[in-house]
Amino acid sequence: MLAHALVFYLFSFIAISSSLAVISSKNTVHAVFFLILDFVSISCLFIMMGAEYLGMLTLIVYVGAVAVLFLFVVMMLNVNFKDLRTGFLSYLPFGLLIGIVIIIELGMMIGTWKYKDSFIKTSEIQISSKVSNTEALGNVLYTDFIHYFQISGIILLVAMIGAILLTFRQKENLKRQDITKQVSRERDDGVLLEEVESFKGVKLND
Amino acid sequence: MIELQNIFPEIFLTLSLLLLLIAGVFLKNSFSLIKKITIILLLICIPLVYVNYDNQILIFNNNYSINNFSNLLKIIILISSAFSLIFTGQYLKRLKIEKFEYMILILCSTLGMFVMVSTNNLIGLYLGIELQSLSLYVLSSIDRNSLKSSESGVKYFVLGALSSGLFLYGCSLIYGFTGSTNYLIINENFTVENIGLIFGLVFVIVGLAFKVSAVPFHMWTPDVYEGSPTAVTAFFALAPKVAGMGAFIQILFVAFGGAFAEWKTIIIFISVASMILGSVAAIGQTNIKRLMAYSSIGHMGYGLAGLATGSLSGISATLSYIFIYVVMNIAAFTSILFFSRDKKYCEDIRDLGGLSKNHPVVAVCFCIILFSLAGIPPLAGFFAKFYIFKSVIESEMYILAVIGLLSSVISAFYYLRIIKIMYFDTEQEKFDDISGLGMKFSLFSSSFLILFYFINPSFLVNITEIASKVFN
Amino acid sequence: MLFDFLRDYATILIFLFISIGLGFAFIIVNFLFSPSNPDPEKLSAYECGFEAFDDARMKFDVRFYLVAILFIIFDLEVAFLFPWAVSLGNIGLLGFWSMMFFLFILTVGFIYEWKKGALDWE
Amino acid sequence: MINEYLNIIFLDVLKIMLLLVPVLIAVAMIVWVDRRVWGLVQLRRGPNVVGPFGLLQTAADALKYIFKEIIIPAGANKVIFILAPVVTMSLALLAWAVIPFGENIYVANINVGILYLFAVSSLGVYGIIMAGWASNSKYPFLGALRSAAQMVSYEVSIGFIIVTVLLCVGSLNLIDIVVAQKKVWFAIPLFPMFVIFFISALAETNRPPFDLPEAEAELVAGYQTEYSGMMYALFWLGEYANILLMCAMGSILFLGGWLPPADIFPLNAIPSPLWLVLKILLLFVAFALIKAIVPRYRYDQLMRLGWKVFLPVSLVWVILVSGFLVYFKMLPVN
Amino acid sequence: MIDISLGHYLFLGAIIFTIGIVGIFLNRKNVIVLLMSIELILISANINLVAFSVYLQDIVGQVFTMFVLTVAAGEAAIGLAILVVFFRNKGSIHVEDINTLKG
Repeated sequence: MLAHALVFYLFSFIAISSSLAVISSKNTVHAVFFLILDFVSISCLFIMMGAEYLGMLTLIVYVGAVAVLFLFVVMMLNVNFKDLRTGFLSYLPFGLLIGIVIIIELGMMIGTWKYKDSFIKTSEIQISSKVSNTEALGNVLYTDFIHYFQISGIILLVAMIGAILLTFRQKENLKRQDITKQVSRERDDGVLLEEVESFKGVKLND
Repeated sequence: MIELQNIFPEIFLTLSLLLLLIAGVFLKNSFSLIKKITIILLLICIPLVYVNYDNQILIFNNNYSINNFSNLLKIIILISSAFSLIFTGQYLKRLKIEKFEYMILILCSTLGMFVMVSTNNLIGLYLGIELQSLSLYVLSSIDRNSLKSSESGVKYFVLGALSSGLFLYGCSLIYGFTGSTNYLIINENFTVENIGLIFGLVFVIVGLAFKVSAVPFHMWTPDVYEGSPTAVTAFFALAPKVAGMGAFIQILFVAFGGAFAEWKTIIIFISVASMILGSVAAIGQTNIKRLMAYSSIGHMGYGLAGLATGSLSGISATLSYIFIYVVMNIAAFTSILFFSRDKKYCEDIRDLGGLSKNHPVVAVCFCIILFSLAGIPPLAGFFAKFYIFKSVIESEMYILAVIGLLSSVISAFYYLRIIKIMYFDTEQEKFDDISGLGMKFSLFSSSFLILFYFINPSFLVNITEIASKVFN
Repeated sequence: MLFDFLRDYATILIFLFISIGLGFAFIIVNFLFSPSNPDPEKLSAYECGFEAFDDARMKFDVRFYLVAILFIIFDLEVAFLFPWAVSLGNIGLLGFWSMMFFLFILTVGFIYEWKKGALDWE
Repeated sequence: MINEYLNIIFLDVLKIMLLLVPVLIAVAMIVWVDRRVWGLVQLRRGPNVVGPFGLLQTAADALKYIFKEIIIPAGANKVIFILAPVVTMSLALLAWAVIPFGENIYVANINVGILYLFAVSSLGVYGIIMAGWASNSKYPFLGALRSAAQMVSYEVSIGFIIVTVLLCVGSLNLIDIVVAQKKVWFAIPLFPMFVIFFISALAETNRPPFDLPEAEAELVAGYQTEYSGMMYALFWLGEYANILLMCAMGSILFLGGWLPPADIFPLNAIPSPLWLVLKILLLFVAFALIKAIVPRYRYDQLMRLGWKVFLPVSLVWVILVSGFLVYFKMLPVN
Repeated sequence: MIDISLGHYLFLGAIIFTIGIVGIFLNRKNVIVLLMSIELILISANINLVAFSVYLQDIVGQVFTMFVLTVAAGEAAIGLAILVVFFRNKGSIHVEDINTLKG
């Protein structure tokens, strides 16, 4: 029990401090690395709750793919960070004020909300050994939520089309290697046999 | 197997979307061909929706509702998408952005709006909103070489992503405190003293208000309308507003039907603020597209006023308001796309000087449209506002009615100013004449509908009456 | 119930601390035993002998960016395939055909990329 | 209360050490095998001077690195520069926690085992990008981005291959995957998938013929150019631990982990961890042979192979295998 | 304190949500940090959803989270595509510079 609480406080401390560092770090690349640390600690929290598939999925999708994309873009647009910081201090009090107001409201909401009977204690969480978390998700995802599944497929399609439409520039005059053409080249279209009388030139007619 | 014939329009759209994508990429410069096919497909889809117009069922274990209300809105969305392609004419070619993906993205966002309008579950609403707005983010920055287009894309993306983040946080709270994301179960488990639920409702209203560009969350509208290409601005002004309003009605009346007292004040505040800002802020505008942005904010304010009454007549008033708003905006944007001088489009009102002398026909049509937007009696615009104020007064919200009347009077000023410029200002040099058949057709048909609406207004009224019966 | 589920993850957590500790231990050992007399020549970036002419973090082709985008989308496709592969036994034909349509949508996207030339790496 | 925790932790640390020390020794031995095979292919003898048959050669190299000077280039930001090798090595070692050496011989048995391996190998990209970016010079920066793009594009086909194996197993747990191969190893029915997995593993760990980003001719030493001393050794150790991990994953997915080829007497008498080690060694010798024989791929051919050949083939195989299993109702229903 | 309950996870989600909102107000300048704050908001909503799903013993929350993951990744992809196009036209990604469309 104690260990569970200690590890929870460790990971939530890392998550909060790294998300604070994301919004306040001077160098954008450092902000991306803190964002990665934040995602890793949140995926560990998911695993601690029992939702292990989602924990691993957050690791693979957010940390493995989205953060790599952020890194590529940040490194590509090497922005000069010095003058990016000027606006920071003037907004600081205003931003902090909003933050405190929202935290108080949400804290009040969570505090005063009456423990509904349908919520269970941590100790009563059943992790059924027969049906794993992934299988439980799989049983529901493709049959009961079939139309949302297809809509998210189309969202991925739109993301693909959008990315290519906006950033892809074709370099026209570029000789590209076409391996199928190279491989399917026969001997006779490479070699030409000609009878040549001596002392007379040969006129190739290709 | 699940009943497929009910969701046949969605399947039809998805398959046509995929086939067009393949056709587009294999045929060389197939832009105009694909545009024609897309317009035909969108128009074919209208009878498909009309076929099962009257049945009233919930499918996908009641997460997806097919009823009069959603079918009516689907037909309006299809009309606005089809027309937003019909009246672009040569616009995309002249701006050298004739990419066939433009049509694919319009089909994707139409599909997203279909899901937004007829879903009965928060997950479906979130996915519908995301599919629609992702395609709109790309459409708004489709003109890669113009700084204004990519700048409007960035602005629209940041604020859109923020609003769907807020919406999602609201959904998670609602899911937590009612135990399910299905509207009907949310309505059952709603208890007033559950503060978390109220927070969730507020965040959801914030997210949706952004999509409908109601006032506190309208900052993106003027800049994005001005920045993105006019054809895309037209699509912005038409279809997403209809879908946003439809989703708003579904959430407020189905999911939170019991919590009318809670969300009544919020909706009143939003609609009043939108009405006032829609009329006051547009006065100083010279760019026609920014002006249309503020006018669409104002019109959405009127629509929300209908919802604020919380009565069935309010809903039917809002539905008829949206239909007439769509017709008016189709006419307005067709004429905006008409003002081009030797292949370059001018957006400044002062360029319209003396339009009546060189293009009398277009000037008359534009005049009708502006009068109708202002709400001058015999035209359709007046009837739209009339239905709204009738339902508002019925539920004794007199302050709202007074503010509505005042703001529509103020807004009349900047519409009439354009008419003054058209008829009395110094004559500018001639515009190129209307090139495409599509532009001619959509201009004349929509202004005809606006002009002769008063012949039998009951046609629209009883359609919207039946549609609003769904919610009692 | 939850705690013996987390038993193995606790071992992995301890493994993480040990391996990070090992990594830093190697570096500290090296730091203790190694001489250090830095001179500007040694510390300059490696340029095969001639002067470095511009800032190291120069901009480069959008190609890398496009690969990262396509990776995200196919990574999500794989993420949706995992629960499907595990639970194909009990979701029957409907589950099978829903995934086939999902794969059809993304294959259309893949064909679109291929024809547009986004996968060519000149 | 506290001492109960203490002996749990002590038990775990013992188990971990029982795994970590052999893995580190194995990495040293593997480097020797690699150089030996490379030498023999070129008809010369590999390292055979230090210790019996040169076995202590890598140990000697490792010791040498302890005394090398640590050079941190001027422009680099120190924190990420030092963090990169530690991240690479600890991720490579961390993945070993889940590998089962026998029915109940393992450090941790989680029921998303294969997904854990997939996640850790997709995190491996960060060590490289950190190193490339932190050393603040053109060669490592370009080399890091190129090897990151290469690892990323081969990750997708490995994902599809894992899905084909899962279709035949029905659970993500590594022990279930191995037990499911009692009748027939998956290398036989899914042989093309095994070949593609092997080649993608080569590309994933930047091994020749896909080691262009760190090839001498092109980018000097890729992301490791600016590193020296123990940090360079850590990269080296992480890389070889990754290669061993890929061999272990290959043998678990396709060659039936700790299962003997046939369940007859002389074979099933040998203890199960030995079988897994033998299979890993077999795969690694194949890695080493390919390093010595196959010429290096150009970068556009390498990306073309990843995106235009492996991805479609493995996607088609997912559809074929699932269609076959659903049609013949051979799905593992638990 | 010792027994971790749903309230702890909700409070963590609320704090990260607030940091995301504050991040958007503070960083008006750098668009990439804006996108990262939006990712923070989305992942705080994910924490809420998974916590509710586990403590309600009902899988719908986790299904919702999977869809949110997909959408967030697609959104990040498109957002950064628009950013790259904007950067190519402009030269820098200062949010203050987005004022050519002064209303």
